[in-house]
Amino acid sequence: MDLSVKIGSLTLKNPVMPASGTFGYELAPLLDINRLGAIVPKSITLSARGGNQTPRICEVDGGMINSIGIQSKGIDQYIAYILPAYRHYEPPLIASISGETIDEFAQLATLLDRQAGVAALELNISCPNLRDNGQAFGMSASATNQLLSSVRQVTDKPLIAKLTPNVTRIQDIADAAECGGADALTVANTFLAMAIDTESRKTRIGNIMGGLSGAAVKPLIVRLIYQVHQATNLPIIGSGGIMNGQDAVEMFLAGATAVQIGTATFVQPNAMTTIIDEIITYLERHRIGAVTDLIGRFELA
Amino acid sequence: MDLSVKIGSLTLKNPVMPASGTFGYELAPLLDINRLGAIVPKSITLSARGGNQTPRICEVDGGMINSIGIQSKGIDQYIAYILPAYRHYEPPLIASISGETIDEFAQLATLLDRQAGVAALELNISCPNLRDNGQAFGMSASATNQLLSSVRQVTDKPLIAKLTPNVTRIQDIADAAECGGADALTVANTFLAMAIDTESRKTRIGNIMGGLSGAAVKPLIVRLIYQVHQATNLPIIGSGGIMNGQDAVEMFLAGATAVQIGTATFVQPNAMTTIIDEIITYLERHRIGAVTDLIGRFELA
Amino acid sequence: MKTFDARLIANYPVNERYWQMTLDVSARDTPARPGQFFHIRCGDAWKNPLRRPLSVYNYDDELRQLEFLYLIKGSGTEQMTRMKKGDSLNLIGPLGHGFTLPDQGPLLLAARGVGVATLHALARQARAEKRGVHVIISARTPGDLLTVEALNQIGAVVHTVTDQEGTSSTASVRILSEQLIRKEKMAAIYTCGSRRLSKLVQELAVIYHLKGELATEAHMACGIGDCYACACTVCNDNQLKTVRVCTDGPVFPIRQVVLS
Amino acid sequence: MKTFDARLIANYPVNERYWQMTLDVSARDTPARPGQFFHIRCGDAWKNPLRRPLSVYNYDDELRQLEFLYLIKGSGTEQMTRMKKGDSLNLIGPLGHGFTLPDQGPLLLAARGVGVATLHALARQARAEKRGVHVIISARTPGDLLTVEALNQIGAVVHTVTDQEGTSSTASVRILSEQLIRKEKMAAIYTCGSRRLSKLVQELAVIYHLKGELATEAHMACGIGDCYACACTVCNDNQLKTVRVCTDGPVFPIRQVVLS
Ligand SMILES: Cc1cc2nc3c(=O)[nH]c(=O)nc-3n(C[C@H](O)[C@H](O)[C@H](O)COP(=O)(O)OP(=O)(O)OC[C@H]3O[C@@H](n4cnc5c(N)ncnc54)[C@H](O)[C@@H]3O)c2cc1C
Ligand SMILES: Cc1cc2nc3c(=O)[nH]c(=O)nc-3n(C[C@H](O)[C@H](O)[C@H](O)COP(=O)(O)OP(=O)(O)OC[C@H]3O[C@@H](n4cnc5c(N)ncnc54)[C@H](O)[C@@H]3O)c2cc1C
Ligand SMILES: Cc1cc2nc3c(=O)[nH]c(=O)nc-3n(C[C@H](O)[C@H](O)[C@H](O)COP(=O)(O)O)c2cc1C
Ligand SMILES: Cc1cc2nc3c(=O)[nH]c(=O)nc-3n(C[C@H](O)[C@H](O)[C@H](O)COP(=O)(O)O)c2cc1C
Ligand code: FES
Ligand code: FES
Repeated sequence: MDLSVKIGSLTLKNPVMPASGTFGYELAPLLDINRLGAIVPKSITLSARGGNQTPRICEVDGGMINSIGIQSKGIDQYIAYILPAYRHYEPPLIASISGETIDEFAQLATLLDRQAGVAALELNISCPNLRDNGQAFGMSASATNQLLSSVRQVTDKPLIAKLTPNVTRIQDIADAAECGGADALTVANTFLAMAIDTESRKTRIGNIMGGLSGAAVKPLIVRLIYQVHQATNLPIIGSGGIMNGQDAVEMFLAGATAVQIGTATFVQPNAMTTIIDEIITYLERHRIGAVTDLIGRFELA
Repeated sequence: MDLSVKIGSLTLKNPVMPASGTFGYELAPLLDINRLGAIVPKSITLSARGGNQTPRICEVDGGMINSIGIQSKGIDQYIAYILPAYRHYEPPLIASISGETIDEFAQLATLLDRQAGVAALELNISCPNLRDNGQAFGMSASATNQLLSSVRQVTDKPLIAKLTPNVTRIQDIADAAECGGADALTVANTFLAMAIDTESRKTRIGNIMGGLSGAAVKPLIVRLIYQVHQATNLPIIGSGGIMNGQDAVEMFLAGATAVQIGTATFVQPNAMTTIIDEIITYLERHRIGAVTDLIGRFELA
Repeated sequence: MKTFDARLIANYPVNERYWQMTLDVSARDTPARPGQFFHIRCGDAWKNPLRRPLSVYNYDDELRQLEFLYLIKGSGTEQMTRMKKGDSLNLIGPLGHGFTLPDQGPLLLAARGVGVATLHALARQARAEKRGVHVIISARTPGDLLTVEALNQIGAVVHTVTDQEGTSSTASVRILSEQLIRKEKMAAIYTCGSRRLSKLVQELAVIYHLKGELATEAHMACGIGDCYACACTVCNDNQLKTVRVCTDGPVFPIRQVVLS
Repeated sequence: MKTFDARLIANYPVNERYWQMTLDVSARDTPARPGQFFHIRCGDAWKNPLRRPLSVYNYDDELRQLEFLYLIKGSGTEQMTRMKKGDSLNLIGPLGHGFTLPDQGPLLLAARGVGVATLHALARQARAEKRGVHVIISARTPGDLLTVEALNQIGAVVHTVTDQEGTSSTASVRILSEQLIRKEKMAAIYTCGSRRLSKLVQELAVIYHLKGELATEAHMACGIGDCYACACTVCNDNQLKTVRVCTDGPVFPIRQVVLS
């Protein structure tokens, strides 16, 4: 049974990792972190940020809306305290970075390029909670291309572009990221969403809109993975709505090489290791030797 | 208690109507059709079409994916048999039309302009199941503008543009439709989606992708309504994920003037009249005299 | 056709994969005919927003009880097994066109899998009208054979064939069927549940000039003819036509059915 | 802190809007302290994907039983009322920082609404240590006053004020509190459940140089410090700082709390 997958030059022992913003070393008492394919801490920004107004989350049927807005103590503190905290864990660490300008992304990459504890960079070009009204770099093919090209110049570490699902043609953005030098693509960040409490007539998120995650988005993410897989040769990390091993397998079949788990960890802190176990059971039951044999291998109904 | 709303020059006695493709006179034994705000039959095309491969629907958590693909007997048969079948019902009939070219839309509008039984036209510029890989006119602002302008020239009936949610900035499409001469906007059609059965490894829809509807999409639709309401002055018909009166109220608060109900009718055939009752109860409980007093009236958390 | 709640009287497994459910439908007024179906809400609207179509397995006009025989296939039917006596189930129905009988003469029924649920109702009606009824039941193993006793009890002659015993090949079933058609002077032939059987029955109906009908299946949303989810292609007077299984079927003349 | 299943021993309404639940937590090893909370899975993962935070109402070290007192607020707590004896509930905890006691001296507790659930545990601990405990309970109506008997039973002195009787205004509660602080020589003051009360307690703590603590609430996702959903602003050494209610709180020194 071979669970290993390659994300650019990086080999992961299995295809399951946390989604940025939903994971921290605080999980250690509740989850065997060493079993993960990779570690992905919360997105980091150049300087400290306070995050958005509260309430920052609300529950909706089949998922949640968040508008955390990247609360961060800045890159210096990240290098000084966050990276060392993960040093004694086995899985490689993928650092998610988030800038307000292309230059900030490049600066962040420059600083992290020197860090041995960073195996790859995930570029969060898709956060719906940072700029005005849910705008993101990942909504423009040219901005995406420029951003990737700039970051590519300052580091040789594998670059993973985290795409936004809030676009007309994700294929164009995927293509722009590939041309810009991305080694892999995360598909995708959260869907811009909104909820209003009808009794109080107030928005349920302080920032009005936020990002929808959780089971409700799975059929949309499966479609986006399929579209991106058709458009590029890059490995895809599927993210959005995976609650169990079957959901992960569905994403492999659609074209994903690995998966990220977010909301499911809030439901059950050890969701990721359960999902790894369920993937193994699936492969055994179907007598499939390697998880990579699943990638893109669906048939027509 | 005033439930009436205006969609362009058309006044509806209440804001609840069916979503095209989920309603037919076959419902008559199960639903009091005369209580509806309007009647919206299945989208009609110029010539007969066979629709897509089966399976055409599948169930997903919190909703369903459909790829019916506008099965239609063509406009002549629609005028000869479908319109007369609704003649003895009180609610005004909104004809949903769907063309493969802008010219087809104009031809359809020309033919229906002469029909007294048609109170307004809904332009389905957003069907994800008609053209290759989910493409639709509503994905381009310029195509939307051209299409609306062409149809506007051939009819004075109220024009409702049914937008697609599968775009980067729906505000731009809404604006293009308004400039082209739309009197109202339906927000929105289904979300392009996909599902794979992990046991058989087959797609669960014959056409690979289809449109997601049902409760799962509600937080996305509420956001889209809010964005469109900010961008235009046109009345908005909210559609997507309404399962009860509270969901309808949430859409009014986000900016909708009326709502369309689809998937909920499959769950319970009389869902629409139940929703009307629940809206009335809500208005009574909150001592609000008119449903129009809810439109866009949310407050910040 | 109406929407109504029915109280559950019994719900139990008949073997590993099949369950049987009995409902009190005294609130309903139109009796259900063999081949018709009900569209059932079988879980909460979140996990299972769509209804599930189930054929009438048995409708008892006197007791006003409706029975389903169902296979645990996915989450919807799995939910159904959790329901207990006293629970109520929401149904729409009866829906669709049922089987039609020839004016006279005995009937040959050929069913596989859950197809017996649908044909069982037909066998009952025909026996109530004192027709001769032979039923060929095909299954993977002898343990999978369903409703054999019930059919025997009402006086139908049951012929079982199984993959395990090597008696269920098309060739074997053809020999058996032809013997029965000739010996019993069958007036009509009906089938449900297997594409292979359907093809055979279609051929036999043509060759032996029998009235023939097939009960079809399709994924459904509305169940009442509005949504075109359940489309299938039939061939009528040499013209291909797309029809709705829920309202134009689910029973179709076997000659019209297009089997790929 | 761990994730574990606990078996439900009892679950019943204490009045129209409040319920009390007792769990067998003998599987757990760390005792829960007053002010700490558990993060509870209270429905199916579809309708209620997020856990709900509930304070320890009572933790019985000997019986190894954990109690919650909860308000039916929305769908999650509504689901909780459906649970029956023998059902099991998945919890993460104990979480967060609880209350701290002064070295000696009596305590004044001021609670409104569901805040009494949180302060009740503190009163119990203080009484177990033989401290003097006075509790001001504020509510809309006398019928809404909670846990008065339980508090009396453990020897806490309860003072009830209600909107209906006109005794719950900030001015009245201030007079009552100041009398108690002076007469009983209070060493510390604690509050939970109302912004108005919190402001008052903050003022009193400053004026009378009392140790003061506040238990806060915030919408939570992870409950363990990973997601920053529960952020709130505190003021420490004249510096505004964003902290996490779940791990840096939920109990904060009242002087640090920024009340708008
Ligand atoms: C007219 C008609 C009569 C039927 N009568 C019976 C019967 O008497 N007994 C019985 O066991 N089964 C019968 N079936 C099949 C039965 O409807 C399906 O097995 C059932 O819907 C599966 O639901 P599920 O949730 O268990 O499976 P899932 O696979 O979880 O279902 C997912 C979706 O696919 C649809 N679906 C899956 N399989 C089928 C199928 N074979 N036919 C139609 N839709 C399907 C479901 O309705 C649902 O919408 C009948 C089908 C039709 C069309
Ligand atoms: C540390 C802490 C301790 C608490 N202790 C208690 C207690 O002992 N007894 C009690 O009755 N209540 C307590 N609460 C409040 C309780 O968590 C909420 O009332 C509950 O989560 C509401 O859930 P619901 O599904 O009924 O309401 P909904 O409104 O349906 O909940 C929707 C979402 O909003 C969140 N939410 C809603 N109201 C609150 C709130 N006031 N605080 C935090 N999140 C909220 C829910 O957790 C959920 O994520 C405590 C809250 C915190 C933060
Ligand atoms: C509370 C929360 C915080 C998040 N923060 C980040 C973030 O900092 N950076 C990022 O790239 N994605 C962030 N995301 C998005 C997740 O990484 C993930 O893409 C998304 O939640 C979809 O996966 P899921 O359905 O498994 O949760 C966040 C999501 C949640 C729910
Ligand atoms: C089975 C089905 C068929 C549909 N057919 C059409 C159609 O012909 N024209 C159209 O504009 N929208 C069509 N739609 C979209 C609906 O009108 C509606 O916009 C969508 O279902 C979202 O609403 P809901 O969540 O209430 O179902 C169809 C939807 C479904 C589920
Ligand atoms: S299921 Fe809707 S038309 Fe048959
Ligand atoms: S709830 Fe996640 S950090 Fe507090």
